[in-house]
Amino acid sequence: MAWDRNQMAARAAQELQNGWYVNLGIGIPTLVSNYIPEGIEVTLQSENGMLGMGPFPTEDAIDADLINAGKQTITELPQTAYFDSAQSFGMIRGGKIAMAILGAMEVAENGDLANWMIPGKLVKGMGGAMDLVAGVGRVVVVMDHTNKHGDSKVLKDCTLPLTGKSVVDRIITNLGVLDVVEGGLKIVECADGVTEDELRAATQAKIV
Amino acid sequence: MAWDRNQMAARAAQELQNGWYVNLGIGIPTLVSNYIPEGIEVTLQSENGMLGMGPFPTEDAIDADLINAGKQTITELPQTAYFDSAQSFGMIRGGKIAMAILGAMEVAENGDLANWMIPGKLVKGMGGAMDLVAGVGRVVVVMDHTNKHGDSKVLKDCTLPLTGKSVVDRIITNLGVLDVVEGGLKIVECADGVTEDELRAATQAKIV
Amino acid sequence: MNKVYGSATEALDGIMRDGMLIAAGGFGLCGIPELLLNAIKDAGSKDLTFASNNAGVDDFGIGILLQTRQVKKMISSYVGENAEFMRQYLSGELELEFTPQGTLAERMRSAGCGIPGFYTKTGVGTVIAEGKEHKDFNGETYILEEGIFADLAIIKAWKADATGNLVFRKTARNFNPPAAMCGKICVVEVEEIVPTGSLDPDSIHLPGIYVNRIVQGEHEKRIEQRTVRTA
Amino acid sequence: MNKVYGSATEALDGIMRDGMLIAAGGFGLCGIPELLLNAIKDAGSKDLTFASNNAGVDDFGIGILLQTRQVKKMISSYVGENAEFMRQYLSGELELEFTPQGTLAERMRSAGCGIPGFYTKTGVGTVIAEGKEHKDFNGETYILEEGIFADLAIIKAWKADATGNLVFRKTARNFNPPAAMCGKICVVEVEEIVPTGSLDPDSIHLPGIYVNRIVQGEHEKRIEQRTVRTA
Repeated sequence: MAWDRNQMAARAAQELQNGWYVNLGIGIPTLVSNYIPEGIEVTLQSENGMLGMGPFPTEDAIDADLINAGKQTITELPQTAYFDSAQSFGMIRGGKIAMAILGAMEVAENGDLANWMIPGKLVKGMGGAMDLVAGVGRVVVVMDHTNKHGDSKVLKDCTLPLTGKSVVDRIITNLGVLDVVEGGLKIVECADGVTEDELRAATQAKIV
Repeated sequence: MAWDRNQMAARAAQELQNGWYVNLGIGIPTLVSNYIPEGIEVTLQSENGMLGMGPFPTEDAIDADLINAGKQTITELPQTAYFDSAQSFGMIRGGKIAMAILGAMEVAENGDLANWMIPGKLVKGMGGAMDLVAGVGRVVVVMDHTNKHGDSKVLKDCTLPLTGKSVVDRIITNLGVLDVVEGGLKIVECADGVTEDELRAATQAKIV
Repeated sequence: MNKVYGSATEALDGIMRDGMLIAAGGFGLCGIPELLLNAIKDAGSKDLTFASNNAGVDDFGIGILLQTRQVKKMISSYVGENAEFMRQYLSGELELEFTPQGTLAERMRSAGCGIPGFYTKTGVGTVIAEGKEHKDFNGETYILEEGIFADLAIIKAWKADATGNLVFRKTARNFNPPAAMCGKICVVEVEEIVPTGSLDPDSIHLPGIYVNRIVQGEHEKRIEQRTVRTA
Repeated sequence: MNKVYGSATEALDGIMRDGMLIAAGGFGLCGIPELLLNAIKDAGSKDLTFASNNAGVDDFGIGILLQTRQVKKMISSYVGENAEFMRQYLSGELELEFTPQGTLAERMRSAGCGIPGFYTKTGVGTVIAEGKEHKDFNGETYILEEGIFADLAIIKAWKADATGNLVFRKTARNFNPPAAMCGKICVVEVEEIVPTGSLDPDSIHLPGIYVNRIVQGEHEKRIEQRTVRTA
């Protein structure tokens, strides 16, 4: 038993606070927008130059000039504003975005994050991820706790090239929620049906 | 005999080339726009955030939101574009302005320019002058050749705090036109009724 | 998300502190946050530092805070047109950090964009460069200028929606966007608040993410140099 | 001042040189200068370096110049979605300078603003920081990034007037303004040329001073990820 993708997204949505400007990464983080709690109003930033990102369009409303950072067609909202990439990353780097929810390949106990390349195998590039983790107020990672071989992705030290050093604040996985604190990780909660022992067993990083 | 303010402005207007974006300083440089030669189209930049500066308004067209860098009310033209001060000085610093025509207190033979303060006496500030002389493609100074005491303002070395070091390309005064060249100044032409000897006598800087 | 407050005083409630650094928009008297400056006068906060291109005139703009001796320091490019400013500066009552106009705008924009320092050719070889790091790029010398991270930004726009999306008018835009960007908190005064959705999303000059509080009011919009041509 | 040319090929006439550094606008396939890229393919210029966030897909955008082996080097943040790019990079045929997306945009904007270098926290502690100057500001470490001074900028806008004032549409704005700023010469392709005076002077995204040549044409505007919801 553990959380599925949608449950992880729903749990991540609990991180949102009213009035916040938020950036959601590709993958599970994109699903977070389906679970925004009642009474919480957030504005989604898309780093390719938009604040106030709306849902996917209906077929007749598709617009080639309106895409998100995942290159998917999207829509605008009444409060939408467009701007160029320099301004977009200016607000990211300048700390105007309260939170980013991102996927990850590995997270370390000191908050190091790796999510952009596997040397010799997968070279897609960091896109805006390095800017986001360096600039936004709070970085929440959402990912599976282990890889397909069953190895922990929550590590003492990242083995892959870093996206950012000591940048992650909170980790939400299929097994639970952990915070990066002084000296290691702290368990915030376990996923439904997951025991603390199971969470610890699946975690290579030091839990304090 | 020498050029008056309007003749100096008319001579300075001969510096303009078709298609150029130009910044005109306060004082005599402002008059240059009255003498733009037939067939020459230039776009005037006002560093407070405007390209395509028009003439002063008629009484009924005065607009508090539309002023030039000298804080005078002005008008817009069909090609006008407005932008903020960061962008305005971005284009200045980035070399997009082909020429600035500025007033001066002193110019030295190596192109040093002083036009922003007299220590202990006059402290108004450099405004945008330091950015302009550092950034624009060509700097032309228009000023009287001597001060009210008859002392040369075209000097071996400036005595006042500098606006920019080795930044002036051409000097237009009531007595004539001089270029800053290797080793000193070169006479380009004398004003109407002024002899080369008179021009040399009024110039402290080395003429080569 | 409604950021609208009932008055300039309410919009500054809980924000003002003695000794704070305030970035203010405006060029001369054009596009200055006149309502918020009046409210700061009423608040009586002291030892303020203002990053602002000018200091208004004696009885309008930041000038009113010079008269009440609320200002300790100005970071400006031009102080002409203000006799009281000149007097306080020359007598040593007021600190003044002269900054070239473009450097001032970029220092604000930079801080707002998370850039603590940048290199510029402006001021090289002048008093402005003294004590600053020099560095060569491609054979030319530049100086390091640092971002201005303000505790508060006060700006003036033409129109806002309730989410803080802003539109400025003509040359009243000037320093307002860069000043807004560099403030930890940004309070804006506008001539008109329009319904959210009525501004063209392609034509918003400053997105609401930069704006914390908004107040609408009547503006005097004084003109400094009324210059006309005969028709 | 009329900057309008009859075709993309004419608009590039006399500009193209082997080995030049070209800044290109666009994000993914959105807002890319597709007509000018085709014209560069026809021109056959070689050993080009492109500063561009992406490289298009195999048969659209910069991808077409990878197929013809006209590109020596890319300065990009993301190369996914382009199999030929990946293949040429992994085989060592193509140089690739990975630059974080925000750093790339700022490096373009900076160069265009006469700023040869700036400090950013992005990439500190990662491979991106290797070999770069580190400097502390207020107790935090930043790295020095340098401006990208391009020989040529090619961009795509929605509308232009004949003086080069530009308006972009929605998220097709993206890298186009910063790319335009950093080019010694900037050539723009647009969907529509409108009479000078018909654009709102308060709503011009990029003033004509940045634009040297303009060409109007038909755009395919291909969509990379057609994602819909059921109504």
